[in-house]
Amino acid sequence: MSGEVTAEILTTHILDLAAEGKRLDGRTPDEYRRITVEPGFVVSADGSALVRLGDTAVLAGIKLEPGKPFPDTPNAGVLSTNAELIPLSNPTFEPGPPQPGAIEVSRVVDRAIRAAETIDLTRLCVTPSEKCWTCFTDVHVLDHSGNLIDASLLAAVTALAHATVPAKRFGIAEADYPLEVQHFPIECTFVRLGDTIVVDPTFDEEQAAQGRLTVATDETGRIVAMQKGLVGAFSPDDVKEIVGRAFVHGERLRAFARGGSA
Amino acid sequence: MSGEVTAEILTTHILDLAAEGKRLDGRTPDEYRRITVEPGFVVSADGSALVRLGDTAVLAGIKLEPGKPFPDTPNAGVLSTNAELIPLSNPTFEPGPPQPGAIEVSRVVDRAIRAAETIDLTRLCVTPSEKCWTCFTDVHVLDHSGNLIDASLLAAVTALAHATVPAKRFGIAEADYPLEVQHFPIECTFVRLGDTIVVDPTFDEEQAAQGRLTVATDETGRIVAMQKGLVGAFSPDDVKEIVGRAFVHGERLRAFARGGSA
Amino acid sequence: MSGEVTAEILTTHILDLAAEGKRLDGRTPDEYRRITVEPGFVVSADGSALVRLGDTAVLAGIKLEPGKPFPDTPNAGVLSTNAELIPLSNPTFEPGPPQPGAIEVSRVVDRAIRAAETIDLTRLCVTPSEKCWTCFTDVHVLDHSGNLIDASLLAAVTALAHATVPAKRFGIAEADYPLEVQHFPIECTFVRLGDTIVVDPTFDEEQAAQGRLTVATDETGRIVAMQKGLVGAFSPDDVKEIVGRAFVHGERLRAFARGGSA
Amino acid sequence: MGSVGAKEVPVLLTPDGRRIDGRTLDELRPIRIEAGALHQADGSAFVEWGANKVMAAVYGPREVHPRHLQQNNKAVIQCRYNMAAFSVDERKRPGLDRRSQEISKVIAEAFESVVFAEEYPRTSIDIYIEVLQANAGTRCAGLVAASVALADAGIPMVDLLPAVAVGKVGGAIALDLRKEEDNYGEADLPMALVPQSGRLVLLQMEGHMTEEELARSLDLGVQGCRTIYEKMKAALRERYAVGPPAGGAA
Amino acid sequence: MGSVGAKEVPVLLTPDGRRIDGRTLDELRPIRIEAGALHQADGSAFVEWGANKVMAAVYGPREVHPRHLQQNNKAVIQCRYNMAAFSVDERKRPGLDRRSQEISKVIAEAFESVVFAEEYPRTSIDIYIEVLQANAGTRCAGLVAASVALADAGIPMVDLLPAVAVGKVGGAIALDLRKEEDNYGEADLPMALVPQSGRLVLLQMEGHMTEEELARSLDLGVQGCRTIYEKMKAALRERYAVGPPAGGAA
Amino acid sequence: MGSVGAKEVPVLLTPDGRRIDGRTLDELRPIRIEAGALHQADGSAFVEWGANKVMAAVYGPREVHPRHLQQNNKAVIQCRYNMAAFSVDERKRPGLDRRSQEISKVIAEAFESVVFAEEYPRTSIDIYIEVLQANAGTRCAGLVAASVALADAGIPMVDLLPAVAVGKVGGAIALDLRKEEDNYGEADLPMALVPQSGRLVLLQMEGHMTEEELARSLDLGVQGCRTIYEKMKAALRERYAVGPPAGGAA
Repeated sequence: MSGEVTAEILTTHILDLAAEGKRLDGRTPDEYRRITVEPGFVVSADGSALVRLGDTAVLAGIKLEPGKPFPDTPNAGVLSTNAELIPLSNPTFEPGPPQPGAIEVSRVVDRAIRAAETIDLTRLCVTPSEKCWTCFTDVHVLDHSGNLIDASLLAAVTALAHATVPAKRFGIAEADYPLEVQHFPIECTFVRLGDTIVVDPTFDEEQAAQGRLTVATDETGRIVAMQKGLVGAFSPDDVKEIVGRAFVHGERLRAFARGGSA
Repeated sequence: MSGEVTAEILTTHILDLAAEGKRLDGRTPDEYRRITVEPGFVVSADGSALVRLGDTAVLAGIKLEPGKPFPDTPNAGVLSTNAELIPLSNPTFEPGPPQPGAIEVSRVVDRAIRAAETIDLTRLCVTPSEKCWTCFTDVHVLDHSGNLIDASLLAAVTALAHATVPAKRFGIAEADYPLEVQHFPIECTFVRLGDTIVVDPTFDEEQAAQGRLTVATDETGRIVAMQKGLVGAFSPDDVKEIVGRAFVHGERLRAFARGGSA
Repeated sequence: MSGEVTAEILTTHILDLAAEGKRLDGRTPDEYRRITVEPGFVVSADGSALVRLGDTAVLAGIKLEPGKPFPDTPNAGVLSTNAELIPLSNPTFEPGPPQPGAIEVSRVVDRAIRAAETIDLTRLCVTPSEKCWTCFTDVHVLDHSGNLIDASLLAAVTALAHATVPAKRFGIAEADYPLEVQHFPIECTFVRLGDTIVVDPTFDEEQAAQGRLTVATDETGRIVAMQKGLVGAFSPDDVKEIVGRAFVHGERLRAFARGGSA
Repeated sequence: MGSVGAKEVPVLLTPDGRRIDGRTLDELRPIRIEAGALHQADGSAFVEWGANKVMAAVYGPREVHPRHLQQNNKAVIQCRYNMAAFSVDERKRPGLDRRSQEISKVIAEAFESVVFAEEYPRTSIDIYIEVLQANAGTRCAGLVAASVALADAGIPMVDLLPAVAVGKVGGAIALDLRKEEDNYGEADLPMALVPQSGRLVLLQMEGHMTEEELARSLDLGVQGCRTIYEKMKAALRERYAVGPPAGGAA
Repeated sequence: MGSVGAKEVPVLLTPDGRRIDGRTLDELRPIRIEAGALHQADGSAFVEWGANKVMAAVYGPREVHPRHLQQNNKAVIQCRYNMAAFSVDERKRPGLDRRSQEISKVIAEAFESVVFAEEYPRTSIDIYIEVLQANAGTRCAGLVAASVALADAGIPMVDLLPAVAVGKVGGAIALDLRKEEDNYGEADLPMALVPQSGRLVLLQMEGHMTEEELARSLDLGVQGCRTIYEKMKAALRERYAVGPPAGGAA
Repeated sequence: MGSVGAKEVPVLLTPDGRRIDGRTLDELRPIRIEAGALHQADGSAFVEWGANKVMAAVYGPREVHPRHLQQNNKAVIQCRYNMAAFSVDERKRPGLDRRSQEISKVIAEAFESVVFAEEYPRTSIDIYIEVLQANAGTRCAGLVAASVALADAGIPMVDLLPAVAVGKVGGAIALDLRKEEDNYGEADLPMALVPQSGRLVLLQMEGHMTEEELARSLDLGVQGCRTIYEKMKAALRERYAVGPPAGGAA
């Protein structure tokens, strides 16, 4: 009960600040929190990256295993993306089957990776129709302080970009070799707070938001995925403005995925 | 609470009427509601039928897929019947795993189809011990106003009778061909309302019922399945009377399954 | 509520008695309840045993089926142990997925069977890397009056010791033959009641216990598994004392597993 | 029920009307009923019937789980029929399959028809049936065991519920099928009777028979139920004669 | 969206700007909306849109299940979008996969944006969408059906929610993709519009387009939504003209 | 524990008593403990121990979920030990397997033995342990992390719970096994100590040892726990010296 009241007061305060173009943590509406990216955080994975977006922390790990191509794509490997919003990361998460929120993150991240053709799947084919690599991307959210989608895709793409195909371990080739990424999709998420649209929302800003919009772009200037979420609405003009801002931020975030470090 | 009271009053009223041989919707105890049958309702299915029994609506769809024969029946195809009592169809159904009611409908429908040898399973064998057709019958209840079993089996048998084996699509034969049905089982369901036994109960009559009995017959004069359900009891003489009535109604309903239209 | 009060009074009484070296059922701290073992109780199983430990009753059944060796152990068969704490056996068990208590029993029993090398798994290999026997041990708890672990392992080992490999039924050999057991692990469980450590706790003693310790030994003088459970603690000296007592009891219980009868 | 492509059928009926195990058409398999076979349950029974071994336990009236099933005007009767993994020839995966769930439902409904549930509003009466060794007729054996367990638990009922299956085997109507008869026979018809009223509270059928055969099957089944009824009463008399929990499935 | 290694792509666009089914780039498939198609639901609608067949039902405001989802200051809006096993070419296993769960979530959020939920505190408004036959655009067809079903149930809303997908096909921006266009096209962009405010409450995109193409797509989609809006209103007018439940998905 | 048919065993012990990584038999792997590594949790800790990386978070005392687990006289202590899919050589399917559930249970019981749960009736104290990178001894690393996280959350306890595994490797009793030693060794014996009382609240064993070896193992383990205890206290001192959330698993 008192929790609800506190939340309402906080929401009002966030909206009041936004009306003046201000935010609780002092950022401008078009400013991301501090970003750090640490590839190779987990050596048991074939690729990994720990991404921090302010107080949000997300760990992505890649595992490649031999598998069988799908019948309708005999010359292609298989991608599988999964995000776990484990209860360690936030007081609102419960143990149990994946909640709609976790499923949405998984699918929005997966959609950007696929649509951008991040990985050339034909390179993951070993023997057409018989053997291929299955590439599992598991995103483990450790600290959920808002904007999981951007952090998760950034961690996933960084981990893919630094991953190794364990061909030697599985007796498929003489040596392991880099997985190689051909495109770098980046997702940028915005929320509406009254008439102000802010980028990279915190957890509290997401609670106060009147609509969320995520736009994925790649380095060739294409929009590769979008997802409107939460209760609320955007005008077509809002969408166009957000897309423009997403291209600018995307360019900057992409450097983290490529280079790794902050 | 008030819902319970309303239900009790309705039950009393139904029982009072039944004592005089009357029913809430004006039918006699031995009268079915209006039946319509529409085969081919869903073109994405290999066979389908929409059945209406008064306000009850049930849709059955058939899908055939190549599979492997069971080791103990190497020369036979495989049948799989599933009924979904989706929450769209009635206020009492909850989302989640199949409830006992849905499982009972599935199994009673499945039992009649099998025992009547509706399909000659040897015709679904492609290569003994290696390849056969698996025939999935999915029953989707859209509007549950009582007597799901009769509507579901009628929809399933009609859909089977009008189904096509997609042999060309799966590269197993030069052309698709009709599935063919060798027997037409029909289930007729009765409930006891005091000393009166009525056929084709509505949802409200099922709530008021003191026992339910379903009898499946085929066109050769055989009884092929029976199921007593709900709380309540039938004397052996009741059962014999019901079986006689089931043969009469079965004959009439079978015409819908064969011909299709109303 | 009153149930909780009763439980508290019972716990106090059990602890008071224990302080004087006494137990509710008249046993000394180092005394097992009456044991009976009935091998071959279930003829549909390839091996079975009904074990009673006072009012506790546990039934173990073995089933062997042809399967495939694990890639990393191409010359070995596969063991699978499962304990079901079915709601029939105790008022506190609910239907549903296995509870942590059931999983613990399964795993502690499984660990003793494996670590003792009870079965020579290479004898369960039919064709290396291709075909082997999978040996399922299912433990069905019928009456839970305490100390499930000891009863479950005793039932499982007795059932294994009296099991037959159904080689003829599966067309793998001309005749069935005995499974053969090469070691006989026995688990002995103790609980702390104040400063007294008692063996073979009843259900009520487990509720009152301040720590539980299970020690598995085999006939060669090895300790093969241990498991501390429940809330409570043991000093290293407690553990050493318990291990000594477990060897003594283990020797006596092993005779039941070998011989079968009481 | 004679599956397609099955191997050769054994001789189920000799020319002089004897069955595969020497029984006549109207003869039951041996049945042994032990009331009070368990210690934790409020009521229990163990039934050995031919090569079936079935244990039943009853808990309640007690609090309802899950809570939202609670009824204000009567006890809820819940039943869980389960088969042990090793109870059948081919190992069964643990857990309730669809068949077990259907049987649980019809057994619960059968008992709801005879238990005075309105005497215990807001409670649950939980019936657990475990099939330890199966050889056709397990739902009937489970009903018989559960019925005795309910009586052992002191749950007030209109009457005990004897049960038996009738079948069609080699063209003849036969009482109490065993496994080979069930596998290769033409029909199976399990039923449970309220002896007092002569009415059936459980009735299922699978296979094929004519109207006339069904009529004869019903009569044969009712007669079989009455025989079993006497054995159930005898088991309960013995239980009360002995006194405290006997304990001993074996 | 053009999967790797897929078979040869059909011609999706003729030189004179006609699509595979003869439509122009800004032309909708035929759409038929029937309000009140079911009897049990508090509100319902059946939509046939091209080769899609979608049924929607609304129950509520009613008690919340499971209870812990209840909100003190407003109704909870729950949505379950489900595809029948036989609605697609390759049989779909019954039950909600991850795609269905994601669609259920975004549709629920779209309706939460327009329903006056605070009028019914502590209740649930449950929206069920069943796709019976699928041919691209099912989430939009589901939204349209659910929206009409909500109106049929008398749930107060800011406005109806017309929805449509725009896509990129053979290099061109096209309205309301059908299956072949969706499978072999370059992008798919479903959206739902609040006609009153001109704002979008559902928007997703997959594939690839430029910024300029996206702008054109949004405009084309808004225009398509406005056409569908008229058909939705007509269906509701017809429903109220007729009076009592019509009944008839067919 | 030496699986059947496994490949050739590496040399686990040199003639001069050195182990595969150069350690002596009673030497721990390097261990780094960071209290307060997360921002959302009420308490947290990150532990790097050899090649293990383990994160722990504590939430509570807070409302109990699911509600029926609530206890009137004390807090419920719940633990969830989970391994990330990529934490091990062969990818682990997400979700709790039986091993994880057993470990969750024994860890919860260990903490129940030292937390003053009666101070927070009707609440839950929830411990989450995530293994991010595994190299033998993860349950002990998880216990150490969780113990520091509980202290970081201000939960009153009798004492911290240091933990370590002792094993038998190449015939010798050795402290703190790493992966190769665990895979090819003869026994593994994880334990957790209450330093104040000198008693063990967690103790498991798998493999084979004699009674005398077990006695030596217990002594070696207790000694190892006392070393780790000092590092745990140092990590907490550092945390409070620094002040507000440090933030940084890396």
